[in-house]
Amino acid sequence: MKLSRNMAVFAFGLVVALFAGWFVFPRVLYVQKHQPLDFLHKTHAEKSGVAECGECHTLRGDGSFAGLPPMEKCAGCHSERIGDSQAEATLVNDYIKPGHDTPWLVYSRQPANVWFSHAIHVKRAGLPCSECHSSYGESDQVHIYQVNRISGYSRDIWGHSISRLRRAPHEGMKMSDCEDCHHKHNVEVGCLGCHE
Amino acid sequence: MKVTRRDLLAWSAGAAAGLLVTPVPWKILDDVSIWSQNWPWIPQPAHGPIEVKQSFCTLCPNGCGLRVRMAAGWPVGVGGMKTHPATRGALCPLGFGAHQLNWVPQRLRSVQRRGRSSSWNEAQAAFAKACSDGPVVVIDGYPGRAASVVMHDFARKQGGSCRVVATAESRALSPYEGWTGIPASSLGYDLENTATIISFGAPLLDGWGTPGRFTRLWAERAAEIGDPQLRLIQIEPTLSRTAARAWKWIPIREGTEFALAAGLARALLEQKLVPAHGPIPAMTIPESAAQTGISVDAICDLARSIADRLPAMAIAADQNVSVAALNVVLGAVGARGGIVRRSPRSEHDLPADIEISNARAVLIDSSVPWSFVPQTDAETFRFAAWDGAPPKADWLLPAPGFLEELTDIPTAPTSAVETYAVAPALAKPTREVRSPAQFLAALDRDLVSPEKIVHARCAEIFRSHAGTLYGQESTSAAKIPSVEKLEEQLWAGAVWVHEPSTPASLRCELNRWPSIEVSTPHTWGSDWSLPVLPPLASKLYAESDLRQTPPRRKA
Amino acid sequence: MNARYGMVIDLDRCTGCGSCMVTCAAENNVPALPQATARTGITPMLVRKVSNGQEGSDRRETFIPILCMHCEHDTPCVKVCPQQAVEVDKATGIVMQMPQRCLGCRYCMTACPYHARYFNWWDPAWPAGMEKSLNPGVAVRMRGVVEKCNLCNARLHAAMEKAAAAGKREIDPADYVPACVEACPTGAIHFGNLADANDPVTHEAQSPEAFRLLARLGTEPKVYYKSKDAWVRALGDTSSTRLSEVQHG
Amino acid sequence: MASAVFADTRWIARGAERTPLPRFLLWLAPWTALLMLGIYAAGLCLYYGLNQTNMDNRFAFGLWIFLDLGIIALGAGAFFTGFLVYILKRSELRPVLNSAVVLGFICYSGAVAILMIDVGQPLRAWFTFWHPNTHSMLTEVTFCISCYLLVLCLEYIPILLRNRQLRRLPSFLVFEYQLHKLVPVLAAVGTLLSFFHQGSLGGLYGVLRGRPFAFREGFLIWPSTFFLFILSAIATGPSFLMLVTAIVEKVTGRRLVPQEVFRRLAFISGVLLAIYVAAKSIDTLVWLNITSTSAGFEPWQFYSHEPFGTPILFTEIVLFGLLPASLLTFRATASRRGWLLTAAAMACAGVLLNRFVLTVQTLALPTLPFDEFLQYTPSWQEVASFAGVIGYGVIVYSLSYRYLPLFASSKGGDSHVSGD
Repeated sequence: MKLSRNMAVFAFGLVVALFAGWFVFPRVLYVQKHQPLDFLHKTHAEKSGVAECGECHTLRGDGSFAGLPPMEKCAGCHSERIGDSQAEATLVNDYIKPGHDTPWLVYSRQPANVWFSHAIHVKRAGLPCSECHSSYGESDQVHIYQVNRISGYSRDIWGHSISRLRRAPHEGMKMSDCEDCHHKHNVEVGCLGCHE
Repeated sequence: MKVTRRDLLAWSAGAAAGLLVTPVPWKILDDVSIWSQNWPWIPQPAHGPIEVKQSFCTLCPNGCGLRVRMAAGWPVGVGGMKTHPATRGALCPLGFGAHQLNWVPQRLRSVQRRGRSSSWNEAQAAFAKACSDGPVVVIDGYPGRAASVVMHDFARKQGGSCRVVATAESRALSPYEGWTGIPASSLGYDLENTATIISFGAPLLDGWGTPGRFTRLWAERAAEIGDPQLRLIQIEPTLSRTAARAWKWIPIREGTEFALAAGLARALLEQKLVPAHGPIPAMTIPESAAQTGISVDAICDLARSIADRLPAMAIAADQNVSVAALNVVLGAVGARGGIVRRSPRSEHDLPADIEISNARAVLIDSSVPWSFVPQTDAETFRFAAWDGAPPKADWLLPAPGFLEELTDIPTAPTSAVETYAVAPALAKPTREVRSPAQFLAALDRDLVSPEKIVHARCAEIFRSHAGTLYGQESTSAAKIPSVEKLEEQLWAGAVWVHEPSTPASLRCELNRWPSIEVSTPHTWGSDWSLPVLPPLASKLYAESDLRQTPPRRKA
Repeated sequence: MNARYGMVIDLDRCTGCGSCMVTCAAENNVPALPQATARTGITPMLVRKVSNGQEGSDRRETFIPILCMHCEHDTPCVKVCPQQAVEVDKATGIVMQMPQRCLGCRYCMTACPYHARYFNWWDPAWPAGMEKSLNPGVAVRMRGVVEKCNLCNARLHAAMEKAAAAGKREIDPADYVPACVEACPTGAIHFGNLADANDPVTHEAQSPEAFRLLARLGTEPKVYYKSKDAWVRALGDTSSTRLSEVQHG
Repeated sequence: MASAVFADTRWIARGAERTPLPRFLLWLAPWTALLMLGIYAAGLCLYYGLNQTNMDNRFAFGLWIFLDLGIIALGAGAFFTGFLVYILKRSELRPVLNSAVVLGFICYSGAVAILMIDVGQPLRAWFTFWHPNTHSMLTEVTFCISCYLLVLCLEYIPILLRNRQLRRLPSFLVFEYQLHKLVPVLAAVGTLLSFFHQGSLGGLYGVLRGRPFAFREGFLIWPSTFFLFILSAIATGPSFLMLVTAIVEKVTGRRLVPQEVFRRLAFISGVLLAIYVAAKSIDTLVWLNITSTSAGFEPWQFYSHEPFGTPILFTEIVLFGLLPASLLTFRATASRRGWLLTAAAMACAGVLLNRFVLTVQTLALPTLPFDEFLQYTPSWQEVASFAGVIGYGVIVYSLSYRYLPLFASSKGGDSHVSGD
């Protein structure tokens, strides 16, 4: 009788822990942040006829990756307001007119100790951007940027599934993801092949 | 129902067991170690494209060529300019860390009046008043720049004068002024064409002259063990960096260099090793041996090994008349591979010593070494980028730091040929700073600006059609279509070199061997004379046994 | 790419100026901490002054730049690291140290006979604003990890990226030159690919004037030295007779 | 009712006489103070980093590593006694078994605690388990020590559960019974693990090709020091056990174990020590004349730096090796308590000296021809954090002695409640 009661209490503790661990913890671990503007890749692809990612996300002369386009690029079309959306107003008034870059929150930003060469992966290996960035290029909404309270990494590095077990293809940019891909294409690189 | 201690135990046991099969412990373990890899308090370098620009080092009057890596608008690395004809990519160790100098804590942040912080307006007013009371003396440590001209003109207009605090290299050339009638500022060493160099303690391999110029030359011609093309004979009491690498090192008694110079001259003349011109020293070889602690045989051997490799020239560490006289005996003055005269254009004949006691105001340029303190009761205005030491100056005025202002680079003190270059400002001035020229312009509206003078000099060079321009590739100045093109290249970091086909004539007359009792001992080399060293220089003393820690100056 | 990068340092041309040390620290974002000493400071490139032990006019001195020797065989540090923070890179032969993997046990430092490994005893720090002068190519390390010469790996990265952008597989050797090699004012440090028989460095390494430090330990260091002076070459040996003759400068 | 449960006397085993609580607390006070100091010092090292120590780039290992190796060697008594009792069925040693387990637990947990401070990035120490380098002796050490510490905990629990109060919980009783059946297995596992990490600790320095003073050739992947460490550890473990037991007897004024147990331990210790001394001498000769000379070093040059001259070698092998070995082996001396304990103390000193020489002298000696002999003196933080471990050890042992049947032959209570 004593034992069975103990068992019940034990089980109760077990269930509470499982719930907290699997459902509460993942929500508490991340802080949600909104992008300064809701920029839509889809709209830009359709309206302004930008076909290639590389048209805005360019490689520099020395092969280094320029990353997000500078404000001048946006100003090319948005020097004056196009349409009357709120985002449009913010873009023109807050960034283009005063002339400073939009403080985008970069989902796939890697830490300083990581060296990732777009030139090598896109130019030499000929990988499509979607290989790592999935179909973000066609997305018709900006998803919320989640930052890990402890490590400060974007959630997109870890991937949405907290266990990383059942995560969508092209989801996650942890070192193991890089390694998996390298193994798949049997590319052999040492630590400092990708670290600085 | 009552919760017992046992229930609590069981519950927490269950919870503990449960947690183990949730992500909690494992994800936290992972995130915490990731946190430890990206500690927020560890600074990380900025992103952004890298661009490489050319400029010139302004830490000393030798103007070595720089290759500066820029990121996000700031210099992030300094290297040598490969295309520079004299330095050919070489720098002194200090240059490689110079891009961090503008950020050191000793950086002068504000105008200071006798240690208390003040303002530019007050400084201007005080200087204006002092000038109105009487003559002003300007002290310049880096003559020949456009800025020097501005300061000089101002002083003249105020009925004052300009004084130069010369570097040791320039002082070593001053004895010839009297014998040749040519100012030391337009004499130089023709190192490239000599076969033997007798260095009387000159730290030729440790920051002497334009550092890169001789080290490159040494590496190509003199470093070979055995019988090198160029013999470097180092005469020095201690085994210095240069002595350690010389073809021959001759330990000498401290301060008796003058005696060895005389002894060598005597040996050269007595043994008819050189054509008999120039004076015969009174001192005999045994006397010289007795004084220097070098045996008579050693002196004679030395004389012979000098004679069988001519042209030879002697280089003194500092002003030393006997060593200069030895050069006369060697026939090295005005000859190829000796002391030569640069084309007259670069002569800026400024008195090295003038009376400053009657001055009401003394303005000290930031190029003046901190060891120099004027002996005057006039009000002193000292420009400085770094607070190297608390000198007896009434006013401390924050000047532009490393590469923070456009300045032109005149011929280096030891150079055998005339050169000209422009060092563009690559770093934004990080503090509220003003150059002496700006300071003076506020007082005297119709003072010419340094920029104007630079343009004028460029125009002059263009009109001369002489010399070569060493940019990305070397082009003869005659081939350059317009002044604008010339300036464009100079602003991009090109160097103009005169390179005359026939060196300017130089006649030297010396009949009596100069009589002096002692050569002034010198401290040089690892004892750097900069007010503040680039922080990374600490790798060479504090963080290794390579050099002695330089005397600590309190900021 | 299957290179074996190495160096031949011409000691007869080293003036001990220390340019390599300063430029190395600048290139690799090594801080200059006021509290650091000759035994706690970080000098991935360290020039040491050595004498022939004589006094007076017979005294001779030479300068020996010490950096990671990138041992090829039985690499002491690689073998001992408990968590694979060190490895000999297959493609380049560079002995690579991974500060982010390192747990700071310092076992590799006790294993290295050249004392070419350095521990971050303090968190790196710079005076306010000086972080703007840091080299973007290199991540700053944190307190409690070991670091050493990685042969300016960031420069290798840049060269690879440049090659890739130009659609080439192999890098242009001119694009990959370590900072110390570039800085040496006498050109005493020669860098190249020892696996390439036509590389001038390979020939130099085989010359009778070339030697390696502690070669008899059998770790096949890829940094060679050369000198025409016999007493300098003898520094490569380990015997105690030399030990007593050749004292520290 | 519940409050009565906490009454000190009710936790002490029936029939066991223990000093009154106040005196016991008084005894604990200084050790607690020491522990607190240690925790403070360790805190400094963890918060500010290892710049709190006097270690540097040339002396990368210091006091801590030496003492870790030392106490782990002394702690070997635990697994070895377990091995003798359960595997070799030497049940006459049972009386000291529990005490041995507690000692082992203290030594190992202490060592692990110090190691955690000694690494620069404790938060990443677990990488060793996730990305292990199987060629590294340190990996072997880390795995074995952490596993063996787990084993020691499991061995400690049944002793803990024999406490008078805890026994009253039925579930615990069941648990203890189950565990107890497991203990022989644990002993076997513990023996295996211990053999390996004791060895690997020796290998730690033996593999250092770059440190000719420590480098040894060996068998397969294991340098000779691997085996020497195992030998020296199992040889001195029993000696340390005797020493501690004797001290406890002195402090408590009780006879806790029969004399024949002492003599038995002494004999084992003595014989093993003799074997060790022989092996060590051979190894030293081989190293001096073959290993180091082939690396270009001349015999004896390692001993040309004071204070690390040849006397230290003599002390290690003869004075603290051969001498105690014979004292412990021969009945004449072994039967005299005074001689016995002196010999045991010497044996322990010997193993400590050996660990000291291997860790400290190795780093002090020059390798490059232009290196100098180096000195290093630990900072107070290093000393204090280790003093803390000693405080911790005494506290844990005292508590165990007071409330647990340490010297019990399997039925509870003291075996010989005689004395005063």
